[in-house]
Formats: sequence, structure tokens, C-alpha cells
Amino acid sequence: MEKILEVKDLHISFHTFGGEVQAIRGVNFDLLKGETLAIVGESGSGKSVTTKALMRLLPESNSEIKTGEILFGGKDLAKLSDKAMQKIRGKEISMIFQDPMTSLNPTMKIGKQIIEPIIKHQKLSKSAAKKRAIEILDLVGIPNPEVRFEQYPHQFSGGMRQRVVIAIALACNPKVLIADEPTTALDVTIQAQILELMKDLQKKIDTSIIFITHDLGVVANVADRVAVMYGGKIVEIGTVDEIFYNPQHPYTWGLISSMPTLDSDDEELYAIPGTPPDLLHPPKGDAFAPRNAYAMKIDLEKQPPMFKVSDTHYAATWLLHPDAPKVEPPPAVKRRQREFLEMKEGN
Amino acid sequence: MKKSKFFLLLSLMLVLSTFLAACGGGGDNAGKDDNKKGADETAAQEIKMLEAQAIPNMDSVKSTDTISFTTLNNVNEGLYRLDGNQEVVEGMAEGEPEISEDGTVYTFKLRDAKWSNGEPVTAHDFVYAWQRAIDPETASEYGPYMMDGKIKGAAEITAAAAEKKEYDLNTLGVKAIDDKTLEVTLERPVPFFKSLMTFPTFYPQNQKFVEEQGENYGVNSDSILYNGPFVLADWDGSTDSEWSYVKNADYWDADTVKLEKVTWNVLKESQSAANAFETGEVDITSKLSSDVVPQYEGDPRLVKWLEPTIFWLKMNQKESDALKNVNIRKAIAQAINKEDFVNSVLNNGSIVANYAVPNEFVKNDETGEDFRAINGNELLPYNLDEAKKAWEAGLAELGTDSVELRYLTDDTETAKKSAEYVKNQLETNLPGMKINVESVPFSVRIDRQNKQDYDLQMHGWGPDYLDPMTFSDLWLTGGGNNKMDYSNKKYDQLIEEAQTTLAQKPVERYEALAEAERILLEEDAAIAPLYQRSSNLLVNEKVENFTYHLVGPEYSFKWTSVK
Amino acid sequence: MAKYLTQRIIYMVVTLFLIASFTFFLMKIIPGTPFSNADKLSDTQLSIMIDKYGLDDPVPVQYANYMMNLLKGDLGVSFQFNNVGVTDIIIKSLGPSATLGGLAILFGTFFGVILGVVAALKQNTWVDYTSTFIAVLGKSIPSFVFAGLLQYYIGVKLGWFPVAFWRGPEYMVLPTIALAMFPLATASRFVRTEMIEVMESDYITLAKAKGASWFEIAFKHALRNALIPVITVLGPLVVSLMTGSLVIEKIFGIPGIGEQFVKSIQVNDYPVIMGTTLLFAGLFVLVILIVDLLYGVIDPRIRLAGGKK
Amino acid sequence: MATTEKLVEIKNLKQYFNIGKANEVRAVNDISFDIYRGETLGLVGESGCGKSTTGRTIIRLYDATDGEVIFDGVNVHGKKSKAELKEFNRKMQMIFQDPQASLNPRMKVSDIIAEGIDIHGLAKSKEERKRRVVELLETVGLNKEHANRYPHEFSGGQRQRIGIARALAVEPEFIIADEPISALDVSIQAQVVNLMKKLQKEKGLTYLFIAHDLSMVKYISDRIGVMYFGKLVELAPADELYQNPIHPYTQSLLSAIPLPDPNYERNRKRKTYNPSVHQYTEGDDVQFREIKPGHFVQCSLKEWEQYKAQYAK
Amino acid sequence: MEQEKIAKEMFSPAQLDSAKSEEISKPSLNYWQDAWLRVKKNKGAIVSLVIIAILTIMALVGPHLTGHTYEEQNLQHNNLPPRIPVLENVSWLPFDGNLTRKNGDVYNAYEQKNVEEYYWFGTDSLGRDLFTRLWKGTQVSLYIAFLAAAIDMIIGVIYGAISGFVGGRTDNIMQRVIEILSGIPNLVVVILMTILLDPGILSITLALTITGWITMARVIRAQVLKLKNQEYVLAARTLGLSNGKIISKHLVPNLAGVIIINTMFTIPSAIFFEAFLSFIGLGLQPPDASLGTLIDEGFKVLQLYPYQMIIPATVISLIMICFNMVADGLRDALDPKMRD
Repeated sequence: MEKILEVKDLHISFHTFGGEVQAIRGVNFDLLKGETLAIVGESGSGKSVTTKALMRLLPESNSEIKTGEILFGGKDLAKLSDKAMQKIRGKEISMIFQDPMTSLNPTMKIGKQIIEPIIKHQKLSKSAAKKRAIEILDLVGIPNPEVRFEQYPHQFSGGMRQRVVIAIALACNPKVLIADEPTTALDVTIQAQILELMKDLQKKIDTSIIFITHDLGVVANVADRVAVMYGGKIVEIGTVDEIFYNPQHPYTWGLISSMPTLDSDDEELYAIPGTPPDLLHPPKGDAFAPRNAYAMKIDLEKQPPMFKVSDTHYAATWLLHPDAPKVEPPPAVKRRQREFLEMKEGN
Repeated sequence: MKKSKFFLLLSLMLVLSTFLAACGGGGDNAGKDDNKKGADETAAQEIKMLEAQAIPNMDSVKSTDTISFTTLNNVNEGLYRLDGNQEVVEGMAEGEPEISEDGTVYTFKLRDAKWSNGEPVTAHDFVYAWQRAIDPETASEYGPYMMDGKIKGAAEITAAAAEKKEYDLNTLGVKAIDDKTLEVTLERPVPFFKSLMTFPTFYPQNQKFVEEQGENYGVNSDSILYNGPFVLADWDGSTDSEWSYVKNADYWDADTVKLEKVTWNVLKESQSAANAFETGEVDITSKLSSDVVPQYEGDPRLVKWLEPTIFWLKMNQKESDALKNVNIRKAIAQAINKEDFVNSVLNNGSIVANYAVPNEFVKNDETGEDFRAINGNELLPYNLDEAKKAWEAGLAELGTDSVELRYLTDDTETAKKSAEYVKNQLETNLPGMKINVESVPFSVRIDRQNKQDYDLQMHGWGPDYLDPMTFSDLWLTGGGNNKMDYSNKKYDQLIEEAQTTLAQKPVERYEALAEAERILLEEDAAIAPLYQRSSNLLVNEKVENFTYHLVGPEYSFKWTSVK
Repeated sequence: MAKYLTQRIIYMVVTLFLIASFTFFLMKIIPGTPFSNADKLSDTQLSIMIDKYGLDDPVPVQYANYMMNLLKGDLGVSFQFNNVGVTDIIIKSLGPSATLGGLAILFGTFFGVILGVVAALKQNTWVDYTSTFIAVLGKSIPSFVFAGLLQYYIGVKLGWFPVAFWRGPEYMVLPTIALAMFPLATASRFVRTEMIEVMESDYITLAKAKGASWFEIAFKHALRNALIPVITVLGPLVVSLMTGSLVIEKIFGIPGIGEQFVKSIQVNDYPVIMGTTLLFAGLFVLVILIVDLLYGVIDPRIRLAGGKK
Repeated sequence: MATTEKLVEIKNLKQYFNIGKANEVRAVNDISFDIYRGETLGLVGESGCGKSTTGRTIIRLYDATDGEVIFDGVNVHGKKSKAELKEFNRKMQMIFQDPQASLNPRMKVSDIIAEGIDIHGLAKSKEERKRRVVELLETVGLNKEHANRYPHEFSGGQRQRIGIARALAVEPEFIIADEPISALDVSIQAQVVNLMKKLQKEKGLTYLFIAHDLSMVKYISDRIGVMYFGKLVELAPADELYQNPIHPYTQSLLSAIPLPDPNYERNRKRKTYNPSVHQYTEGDDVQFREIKPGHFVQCSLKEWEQYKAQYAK
Repeated sequence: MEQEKIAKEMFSPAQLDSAKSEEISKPSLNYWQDAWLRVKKNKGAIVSLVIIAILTIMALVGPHLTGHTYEEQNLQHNNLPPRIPVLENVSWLPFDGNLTRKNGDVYNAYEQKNVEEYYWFGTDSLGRDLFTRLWKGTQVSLYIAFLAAAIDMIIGVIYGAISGFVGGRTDNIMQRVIEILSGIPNLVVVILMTILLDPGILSITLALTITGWITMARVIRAQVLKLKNQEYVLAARTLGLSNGKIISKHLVPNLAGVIIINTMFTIPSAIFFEAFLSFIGLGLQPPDASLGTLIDEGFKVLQLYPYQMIIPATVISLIMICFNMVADGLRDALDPKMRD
């Protein structure tokens, strides 16, 4: 399949009062045409920073892309001028944010906020842009788009606002849509609607989506492929089934088994002990090692490379090293792996 | 990004500079126009004046302030007016008045003169104005002040009104014998009565016009009748900060008047006034504060003259035991180095005052000698040794070694600076003296003076008529302006004599007043005179015959012209 | 909306009434005499005068009289001027003050906002520091000093503008600049702070993500939101500039209300003090109302809330 | 663990805000339920449904507009002396949602935890106070080194555990946990939930667990109540609720939860809830009715019949 | 993927200290230490702080350095320009005792008056040493400013805290009172008060404070309204903490930042207002000096003796700039919004 976007060896640092925070420490992935790539990880794992970097939206004053390439349509976005980047933003790549309550300009009419990128990127006349905007509003499921066009954000509910944000993002039929936790701030029922809407629209306009979330349920719902981030790196990447049913990295194990399923009983949840690493002073070895029950001496010494599990599945854990001892994953993971095997056999 | 940043800055600067240029251009042109106009006006006999405040009141019987008086003096005329030598010259009155033997009845002949509405100026106009001035209903401040004790019946009317009794304005000693003859009856002989007649309170008013205007009389330049060398124009009322005098063609002596127009503007800050003078926006500034004067030291455009205004320390004997003691008073009066004070602190041409009646103020009509010639200028001079001696003696008499006094003064810059100096002098030169300065707004100071709520007060007094009496009667026992419980029977008696028995004997009268002054200062040290003020202003060299006065109105433009 | 306005206006009237009462009694305890020549008046004459102006009535009576007249819209007659109505004085002297204050606010806010925006966008660069410096300077130098320097150097030395009086546009330049320094400084500081905050908000990030240029972001998206808190500060500032420019008025010889006011305080011209205070207070509450309404114009969220009330 | 002894009875509780004004909000509108000693009652619903207000009203952070909260047989909202109130404050505690906002940034952890100890005089000496703080820290998986640090130095999960330690310090019987995990990362949520479960076992605590995350609620709760717009619409044992949701809103809510199981997700069908399905009319006596022992639904009489029939199937 | 050889024993389980996983590696900093670190990064604020410190020290020490007192007059030495030993020989520095006449002539005032003494900052028209007066004035100005700020702080904080914390009708009434008070123009009140009270430092300060506290009260009220619904306050209430204790233990410490910032802004405006009062003649009683009166006096003779204004104007500007910079810096450091 066609690669829309390629990220190679991305390193990003923030300069803070305390010193240099190495937020992203070598991230590689690519995005295929028409797919949804979910990036999961806890706060501080670097998932938002990565995507903001794709859009070059990191604050200029204190952030720095140290090395790496972001290849999009033959251009390296990391090195593009501001002016050129403005032409890409909103047109080729667009973005949806976490909090629909704050991501719309409170003093500007909804309509104006939608037609802004249309006029800018598609050079349509005002009336044509308005027509297009109303179409999109209709498309994202906003009733009475003509009336809503003239209203202000505060007159919309949270779910409706997120629809507007999606409308803005999709106004110019972007090749890539980055959704940064678009449903985290919403209630479950609204979340379900928005997720359905996004999947629906993706089919209609054939965009690739990078979907950032920490909710594995949402990932299971929307993703084609999943990248798991921890401590500024991708620790495991694979198709959604591979990640959910055959996870290889102990962190992914932890994530999956720390969530109760509806049929999990009174058994104690698996909890990853400790706290996320301090990226002001990143550990020498595997960042996850201090919290990893399966940690080996090498984990404390050396960062693991990406080991290939299948053509689509890679994981960065020394456990996959041929010399590593075989270990028992947590029961919940083992159960899933069993189901996975059965599924495969069933197919 | 870089480019757009630059662009923004550029456009910002562009906007700014366009704005400035636009304004600047306008300003430049205006300036040039002004200059050109200025040149034209030189030919057209016009001068531009500055004043420190607006005209508060153009109703001549109610006016109380210099700027109103000055304006009235130029647009109206009383029986007489003052000239540049401070001599009384003819006004509405033709020739000298007829004076009765006992000096109490004056008969004035009026000349043919017209109001600006064409009506003739008659003796009735004087009678009307004077009766209006004394009428308690009018609530004139200067009317009773100028008339009480001088014009017959005036004091009685005021007293009756204060007690809420009936009074009759016709009892005032002023009568129109006919249209052109005015007869005034005095309480007692007033030797300076003729000069009193130059004072705006005694100007005539046209009864018909005043009553027609009613409440509106004098509220703007259209609601006043004029009989002076100029008419007031473009004056919008008390809040207006710009007005002008225009030559009055109907004035009886119009031939003498050269100026076509005098424009006025209000500007309070002295430095601003000097700046405006520098840029040629005005020809004559308002009086300059002493901060500005030194800048023009030696500049021919700086015009100075000695005002008959004396500043002294009033020493209130009502409550302070220390001030009841004559030695303490003498110590205070002699402990202040006035020489340094006028030269270094004031530094504006003011002179040391060791007297209670000003220098260069009045001359004896008969001898032509200045009043000051009798007593000289060294009545209570700075003398540290004497001061210390008196201080020691006074303290001993009081049985104390320290004296603490409140020093009441205005809150103006000069007043404050003077206070700093006087405090320093007294505290340094008189060991044990402690001065607490209280600088307050004028209205508060006057109020506290009237309540005698002070120990020392920096107090200035300017004359209202050309006679030493305007200074001498201040210190009468229980006098309205005493306000410090000073009382000396000998002093009272001398003043009484000067007002009565000696009224028509100029030489003896002056001697009595001089003796009174000597008692006041040398014997009693009732007040501590400090300095006699000088006036300073900037006058464009093109102005000729700039005329100022020592009492009442400040300037006359009747004789002024432009080179 | 109408209900909301009515309620606000009732509040305003009550506030004004209380302020009027407060000022009235405050004035009664202030020492001093309203008669400019009181030192020359004899006691009998003083008593006649005091009687004539009703100053010897018991204070409650004076208060009642004043309030009755106030209800009729009569502010009384000035003591210091002959028979001039306080209303007249105020109307005449308010003109230049209002013009000057208005100009200063316009000029100051305009450049202040630009300065603030630029400083915020270029945070912690020399542009920012320069703007900070100008702003702090504008706040630090007493206005009379600034005015004096302008008058001397621009007016006298360079001769670009007239140094005094109030006769036409070119006469307004120097006083306007002198008076505008403070609002300029204030506006630029506030705009900078607000802009920095707004620029960090999600919708600005979204605007960037839409591909908006920095100019569009700054002026179309951010500024309007940054202005909301600024208006709170500028509102009262408008009043104080329109009324409180007395120093500038004094130096440039502008016949304004500030100077008038200080003088009437110094000579205890009670009716003028009262009238002017009421005017100031009235303007103030009016401006607060306008500011509240302006919020609605700028911020649609508040418009709705206000309407609901 | 759960008993049948009622620890808390909530009767017709109402909490209105801005009463009588145009913007009156009926945050909690006449709800009644019991909490049994030793159980965990989950309370779920969408934001703004009144679940947090219910919790806060129970613990008297708000004065109830109407209704009763009976704790251990005594009405919490009745007139109370200071001492009585203090006693309630000891028996009933709360854990808050935002681990950032629930700890005073200017206080040391030891002082935060000891606040309750100080108020109720539970430590006789400085040493005892210190010992108790260390004990509590260890109980929640932290150690004594943490006592002298400030809240901002901790991660979210750690802060939430400090919050729990603070609540435990006064040895309460009943803890209201107001969305205690929703601000935490997934991996941390498990830490907190496990801790809460462990504490319940050890100390016989009773929980009111308020959350919008249904899978976690199901995991921790014995019974679950569903709130919708200030009303309690359904209350049932956890498994019962998930297997047999009766109220259409509950059904819609459950069908909307995504689970970390791609296969399940591919097949999940979402139901939508439209309040108009009830077609309540004026005369309908809409009440909280028991469909089956322990399973209550807010419904009209007609619906009651219908639900019961449906349930019987 | 190139795989290097790794020793087998490296794949044995690592010894993990479970306690270590909870360890906090950062050194323990309390709020103020943290804030101080942030302020320290702000060079402008630090430089300003140093300057304020120097000015404060000079305000205390300066008046005693020259042997003159601030009110001692020597008219023979009046209006002397600054002259400082050594520096007087540096031609471009204005410390050579030279003056320029209006016509451009330069002359040495010291030689003209035969003065041997050095007046570092010159003398005024009464021949008082301006160096002494400057620092005395700074002292008085700072004193007025601090006093005004302190009174502001006390009234404003108490008023705002009560209004915000009690809420309800009390809050409503208190807010109306503020509305009315702020409706009376500041200038009116201040002028009336300075006339009403006996003039002096204290009455000026009081006059400055009368309306000054309103801003503080507003800010504090808003903060209290916000804080009192913070979860940690709610937590304290569920623990049974009394209202008084809540205020003292939870609210006040968290208000400290706001209070400090506001005070920092009050100080320069008090200094400024005092200067303004001096200009309209309502300032201090002579011979007391404040920076305001010094500037005012100097302004009057600006064209003849510019140093008399420039020196105090520089000091007042420095104070204002520094306090503003420090306040800005503190706001950045203390404002919860700016925190991570």
C-alpha cells in the first residue's frame, strides 16, 4: 500500500526551567493510505508531541526537532519553511483536538471558522465557500446547517462542537487527519457517535487517520494498526489484532491486562507498578525497565531495538531476543493470545 | 516569517511617521501662518496677552479679583482712571471734583460719554451702580468693603441687613444732582477719595440695561455695556479661556487709543507661558513665578516692577503665650535673614521689607516724598544678635527653653519654599524653636485666619487704594483684618487721628501713620515683615507704553501701542 | 435585554444617589471658606453672605435642598463665578477634556494594542523587551514631566507644534501624546499578557492547524479574545483620562474640566465640586455599563448571558 | 463482603441550584437508594447528570434542597451540633476526581495526610502523628521519604493515593469516591482500583463509587445505579445490570462503551436513547419500581408491567 | 538488523527495587523554592530586584553619607550642579559642576560661587544637598508606597476574602459598596481627603489607600471564589475543618502569590500618585521631601538646572521600572496558570 507519511528517527526536546526534556527519543513509523493508525500511550509518552511535530505546531520558543525526517509527499516537513507549512496545514494534513470546548474560537461565528481554510486553500469565493461549509456541516451530522452557520461556539453542545471541529478539519479533504484524543473529553454515548462519524467520513473521503488516544477500547474500535508509545519511543507497532491478541512488549501486556473487560471477574487487575519515566533524565536502558516485572539486566543497560514479530508487527523488547528466556505473560494476555491462535486457526 | 516580521515593523513605522508627518505638516503651516499674521498684526496694532486664569465676574459691583478688574478697567471707565505713572487722570469725570470745606462732600461733573448701546453715561448710572454695590441683596463682597466707613450711610445699611432689619438704599450718600452732576457725601474726610474713584466697584452701570439683562447681566460679552477705551469681544462667560478687547470707536478719548485689538488667553503654568512667549504665540506673558524669572535674568524683555504687596508673618497672640511675649516676637522678626531670602530663595526682584507700608507706593501729595522717607527702611531688620538677645529674654520671661509654633501658609510653590526657609532660619537661629509647617489651600488658610486658628501665618497684603491707610488700618484693635489679637491703644489712637482730625492735613497725617508703623514694628513687633513682592513678566520688544498699575486693575491698554 | 438595562439603570441611579450624598457630607466637613475674598470681608458682611447662600442652614436642610434641586436637574450656581450655572461650567469645560481624553485613548490604545500584540508574538526577543521598556517608561514618567519635556523640546526647540492653547487640530498633538502615554503603556502590557495566554489556547492551535498565517492568527483570532480583559481596564481609564487630565490641561493651557475641578476644590466652590463629582461618577457608571455591553459585542458568550438576564 | 445492613439511606434527595431564578438547575431531582454496609455502589451517568452532586450532597458539601440522608440511622442533613457534625466528618470521607486540584499545593504531603488527624485529635503526640502518616503512606504504597515532599512533585497516580491516604486517616466507614480514576492513565487506574479494593477488604469500607467509565465501575461495584438528568433511572447488582439492562437509557449507555477487544468492537451495535420513547403523560406515576428483587427501574406503571413481562422472557 | 553479540548473562532477571519505582528523583522543592528558581531565570526581574535592594539600602544609608542633613540650608551654595571628585574630569559625564546658560555659555558654578565642597548631586534653590535629599526622598516615597501597599493589602485582602468566602447576600452587599466606592473618582476622594486630614505623610498614605484597596479586594474575591471550590478545600471541609482554619491554612497560603503580585503593582502606583499629588500642590509638608516633590521642584527649574529634575526622575523611573519588572517576573513565577 502507498505510504502517505513517513517518520524517521524523530528526536524532539523541550527546553524547560529544569533542563532539556527529551520528549521524543527516536520515533519511526509510516502511515498508509486510507488506514487508521492509532497511537496509544499514557500521558507524557510523547504521542501528542509526535503528532504536533508532524504539523509543526510545537511552540517555537522552547521546543526543538533535534534530528529526524517527516516525509510527506516528497517533502521533509521538519525542514519546511513556515510559509510552505501553512499551505500544508489544513489542506494536506489537518487536525482535531481533544477538548471541543476550547478548540473553537469563542468570538468567531462557526461558519467563519469553517470557511477560513476553504477560502485560504481552495481559493473559493465567499459564497461558494459558504455553500461548501454548509455541505460539510450537513455531512458531519449537524442539523439546520444554515442556521448553525451563523451561530457562535457557545451555542453548541460538546458533541456538536467536536463535529464542527471535524468539519473544519475535513473542509479541504486532507490526505492525513490527525485526531488527538478527539473523544476523551466526551461522554461515552457522544464518543460513540463521533467515532462512528469519523469512520464513516474516512470511507467517504478516503483520508488516512492518525488517532491518538489512551483508551484501548477506542483503539479497538477505530484502528487498523496500533503503535504503542512509552517514554518517548514506540515500543510496539502492529495491526490492531496483533496488538490486542498477540502483544509482545511487557508494557503492552500491562496496558491490556490493567483494563477490566465486562466479563473479567473479581480477579485482581494487573497494575503496572511505579510511575512513568522522567524524560528530563531518561534512563540509560529501556525506559520501561524499572516498572517491568520481566526486566533483565540488559534492560537496564541498553535500549532494545525493534524486533520483528511479523511483517506488520514489531516490538522493542529484549524478550524477543533469541537469547532471552521464554517468559509467561500475565494471564489476561495469555488468554488473549490463546483466542488469537484460535481465531487464526478458525480462519 | 522573517519577511513578514519585517513587513509589520515597516508598516508600523510607516503609519507612525505618516501620522506624525501629517500632524507635523499641519503644525508647521499653522506656525508660519501665525507668524505671518503676527507681522500683519504689528501693522494692525494688535497684541496677544496671557492671563493665569479666566475672568470670573464682569459685573463691576461684584467683581473681586484682579483679572476682572483689569478687564473692566479697559472696557469700562469710572470717574477717574490711573495712568502709567500711577497718577489719577480724568475718566467719566471732567476736571477736578468740587470738594466741600470739611472734605466730606464731593461734586463731580460728568463729561459727554456714551454707553456702547448709544445711551449717554449719566450721574444716575453711578448712583444706581453704587446703590447696587452696597445692597445686601446683591451680595457684593467689595461694595461694602470699599464703602463702609467712607461713604455716608454705607456701614448702616450693611449693619441693618446683618441684623435683618429694614434698610433704605437711598440713605447712601450718593446723589445725582442732574444727569451730569454727581454728589457724594462721605462719612468723614477721605484724603484719597479721588484715587478710590478709579476702582471698578465705583464704575457706573446703566440701570435699564442691567435690569433688562437681569440674571444674565455680565455673563458674556454681549450682556455688558461698555464705556471704556475698548469693548470686550468673544467672551463666552466665566469658563471661557479666550477673549479679546476691540477698540471702542465711541470712547470719548478714542483718538488716544492706538491698539485695535488685544487678544487674551489663559495659561496657568509659568513655564508654559514662557514657552509660548518664546515661540511668539504671545506678546506679553502673565506674571511669572519665581522659578522662571532667573531664566531671563538680564533679558531686556523681562519687565519687572515693585508691587506694593508686602508679605509678613502674622503672629497670633490669641492663644500662644510665646507670641504674647514681645521679646519672642522681636526675636522671630529679627532672626530671619531676609537678604538671603529675597536674593536666593525668591530670586525674582522682590526686596527686603523692614516695614509695614510698602516702598514706592504712595507719595505725600504736598511734599512729593515717598511715604517711606519718614520712617526709613530699617524698622525691624534682620539682626541675629538682637534676635538672640530677645529670644533669651523672652524665654526667661516665659520660664521655658523651647517654643513650638504652627506655621500656617498656602500650598503654592513659593509659599512652601518660603516656609522651608523660614522654618530653617527660625529653628537654626533661635535654639529651642520648633516650627510645624501647615501648608493648606488658600480657602482653608483664610478660614483658619478668620477663626484665628494659627500661630504664625505667612500673609500677604496688597492695597485696594492709593493710601497708606489700606495697610495701616489692618492692625486696629478688633479690626476686621487684624485676626491676631494685636491691640495697642496708642496705635489705635494714631490711626483714628489720621482718619479724622488729621484727614485734611497730609503731612501730619503721614507722620501719624508713620509713627503708628514704628510702634507696630519697633515697639510691638506685632508682625514680622519679610519682603515686598516684585512683578515679573515678559514683554515683546515691539510693545510700547505697556502700562501697569499698583492697585486695583493691573494693566491699561489705553496708551499702549505696537512699534 | 430591556429588563436587564432597566435594572442596570436603576442600580446606576441608586449608586449616583449614594455618591452624591457621600460627597455632600464629605464636603460639609472640609474646612475652608467658599468666599474668595473672605479675608477682606467684615464679620457682618460675611454673615450676610453665608445667609444668602444658605450656608448657615442645618446640614440636613441643605442636603434636602440640594437633593431636591438635583432631582429637578439643577446643579446650582458657582460661587467663584458670577451667576454661572454649574451645568454651564461643566458642559463648557467638559468639551476639551473629553476631546483630549478621547484622542488620547484612541491614540494610546491603538498603538498600545499594536505594541502589545507585537511583543506577545515575539515574546522574549528584543522586540518584546523594547515594547516592555516603552510601556514601563510610559507608566513611570510622571505625566507632567513628560508633558513639560514635549512642550519644551518639540514645541519650543523644534517648533513642530504649538506649545499651548486649544484652537485646532495641531494644538491637540502634544497634549494628546503626553496624555496617551499612560493608556498606551497600560494597553500594551495588558494586551501582551492576554495575547500570550490566548496564543496558547487550543483554538489558536487549531487556527494554526488550519494553515492560517501568523497575521491572521494574531489579528483575526487572538486579538479579539485578548481584548476582552483589556476593555475592563480601559473603561475606567477612559473616564479618568477624560476627567483627570488636569496636569496636562494646566501645562498646555487647555480649558478643561480637570483644572476647573481642582480649582473649585481649592476655593471650596461647593456646587461645582458636587456637580463635577456627580459628572465623574455618572460617566464612570455609564462607562461600566458600556463596557459590559461591549463585552457582549466582543464576546458572544456574554451577549447571550446578558440577554438572558 | 456486602451485607444487608443499610449504612446509608438516601430518601427523596433533591439538590437544586439558583432556586427561583431563570437559570434554576435541578441537579439532583428526587432520588432514593440505599447503600449497604461493606458494599461498593457504583453511580454512573454522563457528565452533568447529577452524580457528583449526589455524592457531594450526601457528605454535606451542599445543603440538600429537600430529602434525607440517613447515615447509620441518623439524618445527616438535620440540625446538628458541631460535635455531631465532626463525628460525621470522621465516619464519612471523600476521594476527589482531580489529583492535581485536590491537594493543597502549599502543604507538605505529611500535613495533607495528617489534616484529619489534627482536626479530630487522633494523634496524641508528634511522634504518633508521624507514625500514623508513615503508616498511611505505606498503606497506599508510598513510603516515608514522600512525607516531606510537595504535591506537585508527584505523578497523578501517586497524588490520588495521597488523597486516599488523607481520607483514610480519620478511619472512616464510608467513602465517597468521586470519579477517582477518570483523570488517571490506564495503567495507573488499575493501581488505584486495586488499592481501593484491597482497603475495602482489609477495613470493611463501604464505597459510593462515582464514575463514567462503565467497565471500571462494573469491575469494582457490587451494585450500580444509572443516573440521567438528575434522576436515578436504574439500580441493580452489577452483573444483573450489564446482562439485563431494562431502562432504554441504560441500554444505550452500555451499548456505547468501547471495549479493548477488536472483535467485540467490530460487532458491537450501538443503541440510541430518545427520551420520547417513554411517551409519559401527565397522569403517569413515574416512579422507581422494583422489577425483580434488587433491580429497580424508573418507569410508569404501564412500563413496569411491560418491563416485567420482558424480563420474564 | 545488525545484531551485536550480547552476553548471555545479561538476559537474567534484573534486581528491581520495588520501592525505587516510586522514587522521586528531583530534589525536593517547596512552592517558594520552585518559584524562586523561576524568578531566577528571569534576568530582568533579578536585575530589578538587585536595583531595588540597592535603592532601598541607599534610601536608608544615603542621607547620612555626605554629612549634610536633608533640611540643612546654605543659601550661599544654592543651585549648584552635581560635582563628583574624579568623575568631574571625565568630560562627557555631567559631574563637572558646569552649567549652561540660556544663551549657551558654559560656566562652572562652583568657581563662580567660590565653593570648595563637592555636592555629588548638586544643591537646590535653598542650598540643600540634593544627594541627601534624593535618598531621603526615596526613603519617604518608598515608605509611603510600602505603607499604602500594606494598608491596601490588609483591607483589600480581608474585604475580598470575606466577600468571596461568605458569599450570598453578604457578598452582594459588599460588592455594591465596592461599586459605589469605585464610582467616586479616585482623584476626588484623594484630593478631598488630603484637604480634610492634616497634611502629612500619613494622611497622604491614607488618602492613597482609600480607594486603592478596591483592586486588591476584587482580585482576592475572585481568587477566593475560585479557591473555595477547589477540591482540596472541599476535602478539608469533609474532614471537618472549621471555616477559620480553612481560610488560614488553605486559602491564605494559596492567595499569597496573588497578594504579592498585586502589592508589587500597588507600590509603583502609590509612588506615582504621590508624585502627582505633589504636582497639584497636595503633597508633603515642607521641608519633607519625596521623589514626587523633588521632581516637582526640579521640573520648575528644568530649563536652568536640569539636574534637579533629571536625577530624581531617573530614580523614580528606576523604581517604577524595577517594581514593574519584578511584579511581572513574580507573576510569571507565581501565577498558577503559568505552572505546569
